[in-house]
Amino acid sequence: MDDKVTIARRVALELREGDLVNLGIGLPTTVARYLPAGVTVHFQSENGIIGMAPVPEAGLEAEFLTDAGGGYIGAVPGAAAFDSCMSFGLIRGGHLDVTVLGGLQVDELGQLANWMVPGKMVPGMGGAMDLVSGARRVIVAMTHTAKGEAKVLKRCTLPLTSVRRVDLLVTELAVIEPTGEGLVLRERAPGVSIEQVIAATEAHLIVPESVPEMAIGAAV
Amino acid sequence: MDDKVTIARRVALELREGDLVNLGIGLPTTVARYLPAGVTVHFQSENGIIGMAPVPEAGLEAEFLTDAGGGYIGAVPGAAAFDSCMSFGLIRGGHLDVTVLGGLQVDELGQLANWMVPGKMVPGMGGAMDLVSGARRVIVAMTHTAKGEAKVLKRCTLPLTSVRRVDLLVTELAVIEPTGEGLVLRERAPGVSIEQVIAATEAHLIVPESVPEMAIGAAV
Amino acid sequence: MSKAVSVTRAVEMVPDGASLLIGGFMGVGSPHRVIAELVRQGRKDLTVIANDSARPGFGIGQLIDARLVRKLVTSHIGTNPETQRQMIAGETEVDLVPQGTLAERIRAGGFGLGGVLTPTGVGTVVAEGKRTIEVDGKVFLLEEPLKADFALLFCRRADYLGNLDYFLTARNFNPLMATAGGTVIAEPNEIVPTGVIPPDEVVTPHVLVDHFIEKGASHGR
Amino acid sequence: MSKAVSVTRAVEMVPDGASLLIGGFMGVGSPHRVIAELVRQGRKDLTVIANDSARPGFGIGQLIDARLVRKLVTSHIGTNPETQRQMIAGETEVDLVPQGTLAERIRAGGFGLGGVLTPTGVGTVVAEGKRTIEVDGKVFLLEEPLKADFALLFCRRADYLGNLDYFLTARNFNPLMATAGGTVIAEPNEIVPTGVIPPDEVVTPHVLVDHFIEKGASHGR
Repeated sequence: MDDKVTIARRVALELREGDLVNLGIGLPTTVARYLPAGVTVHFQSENGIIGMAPVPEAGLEAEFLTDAGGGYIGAVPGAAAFDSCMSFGLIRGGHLDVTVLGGLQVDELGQLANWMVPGKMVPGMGGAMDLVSGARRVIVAMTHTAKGEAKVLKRCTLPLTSVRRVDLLVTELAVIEPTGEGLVLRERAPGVSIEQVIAATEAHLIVPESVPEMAIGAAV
Repeated sequence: MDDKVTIARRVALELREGDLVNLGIGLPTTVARYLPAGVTVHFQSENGIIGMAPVPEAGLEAEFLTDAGGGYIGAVPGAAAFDSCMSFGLIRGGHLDVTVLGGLQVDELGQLANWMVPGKMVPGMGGAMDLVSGARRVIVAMTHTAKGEAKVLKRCTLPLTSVRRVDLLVTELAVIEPTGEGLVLRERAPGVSIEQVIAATEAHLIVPESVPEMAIGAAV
Repeated sequence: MSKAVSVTRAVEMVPDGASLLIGGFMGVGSPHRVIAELVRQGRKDLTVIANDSARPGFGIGQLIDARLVRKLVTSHIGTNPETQRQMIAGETEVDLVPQGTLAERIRAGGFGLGGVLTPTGVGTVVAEGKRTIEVDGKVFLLEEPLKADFALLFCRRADYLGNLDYFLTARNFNPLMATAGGTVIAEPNEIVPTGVIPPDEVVTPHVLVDHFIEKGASHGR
Repeated sequence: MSKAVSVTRAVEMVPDGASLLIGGFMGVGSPHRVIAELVRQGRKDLTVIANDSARPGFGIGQLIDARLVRKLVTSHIGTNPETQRQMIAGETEVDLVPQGTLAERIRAGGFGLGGVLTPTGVGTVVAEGKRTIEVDGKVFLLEEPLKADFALLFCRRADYLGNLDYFLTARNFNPLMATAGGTVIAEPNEIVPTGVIPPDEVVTPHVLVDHFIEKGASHGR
């Protein structure tokens, strides 16, 4: 299974019936494809809609219905559109159940850095700081390493997105839960050993007696 | 002319084409009747509408279209309805051109007290504090005295509505402009002498060389 | 799982001592069926946050009449002499808040903001005991956020998902309170299928609404 | 006096060095005719407050391409490499603001509030040089209000009075900016007679709008 598919499929299992969910642009967006059958969640796009649906077929694009990346989207019956204050009021006010974001680094405090690399890449934080500070549950979906460099670190070296501890980190190797005691290794990807996860991780991992494989099955 | 009609007619001359105007319940509400011909202003009711119009004829009341006193109103074409944050955002944000409010006391600093008499009458400030603090122009419309007691005082003895200096005071005797130097007597009511105004006023009045009669004509 | 509940069941969720945000302005836009049921079930020791207490026998005035309110946070009680009497007699605690400040405090509570910085009330009795903050040479009062256990709303339509819209001046505090109630219960004038309210006309997105009152014997006018 | 003006006349009102709030999110909901005319007339040294700078050749990106922007206050420039290049080269000052904070700061400016107390950014580089305020045991960042000389909006409809409504995700920052511009100019997709937009569907009341762009040769798509 492709690494990104592994991550997206595992994250999808975290979504619960009725949740309001915000998926970041890129990998997190693909989580929507792997929702378990029978689970209905409501997708928010922070540019101002609840009820976003997949890109419609060619020719049916609505000129003024787009996601936060500017791409065309659809809308479910019962969708609601609103301004940016309402959109972030929902996020900051604790009304957003889950946000799934990409990450550059996560550390032993569970803090996330995902919005800039000083001197190299300064895209701006967009809605990320509000999402990480405000969502009820923050799930980071990222590759475990980048070009061989660890991304799960003792302390983030890049500027933080928020001082808030994220709730879950899902990579192609593992599911890690940041806690008050540190990073707890909860699951391994299919076929991956605990030792392999530890070897790819700079941060100290707390390893419980049982670290099951992710229950994501074999294929889509 | 009835005292209250004198006041309302004089206040009406202060309204300019295109103004957004909030009229308090009671005497201020009657100002709308005396708008000069050809002048169109937009009336806000702080419970959430711009474009309020006079009470419709019996039988045409709309159940959910009321003024801040809970009485039925009408609406002009192009009226806009909104929530209480927008309503007071317009007021606080400097978008309201004129508010006309009743008063219990006005003093030499131009400060208004109009929302409570400790131990006797505590109706609450409603929107008055926001209106006086936020409107571009605050006009107080009140009788000059109450049961023989002066209401235009050296200093208010009742709790202030705002520390902001109001822009104009219109009574059945006079038009008084609070300034940085004090209260300036700008106009007398028809047939009222400067001495009569001074006699009914506790505060010191600055009297310019010319104090013309109010230009409100003889009758409606 | 449907959000529709009977008015009886809705009020059964509210315990004695609960704090309630109640929509409406002089009773216009208040959830009158819910209020009547609160009285019928005799829910007591309530903290009520609302623009006003309407008048005796009407709207929130019914809760005052029945002496169910321990504390009232409001902008205006001038139209309800019974509220004033209970306040002066020390039977009901009344906290008077400027109307625009009340609206923003509720929105701040619902939107996760730490408070409101307003010029309203600076230098008056409203400022007593509160912090002032100077920004760019101007002085503002720091007014704290307001939330409550429940928000009880009236709306024009609810769709099956719980999207709401409102009628003219019956909108007032309702959409703000929808953001700040732990449990949000709407009393719709009309219930419509999902999709009937266009996305641009939804004022309160369904995710904010926990329950809406179904039609019943007492519905309609 | 009609609020309708040609796009040429509207842009002639904007002086060099003006500060502009410009609506839109990745160009969706931006006033494209007004932006193109700003470029045509070569208005320069602008301060632009906007969610993003879209991409080169599109929306606010056109102002960046033409080097008309001295300072950009925005939440995201990741989609516009030219903005990033100008920032790193020191040609354009860029002030990065979290998106939700940017929205609230504009609303605070428009609604006469002294600032925004937000948890977003506390403990990060965003907090540098800013005051923090503790309320009820929680720490919030004090973010100051934003206003500008002009607000340049896109909307769905304008009626003859200037009441506005919006399209789906083209709404975004537009109604907030309508409150905070010294002069507010809307570029409507459609102009309709007064009364066509029902009172409950008006999002921006006409009193906030100074001008709207009339239909012209360049209108339509």
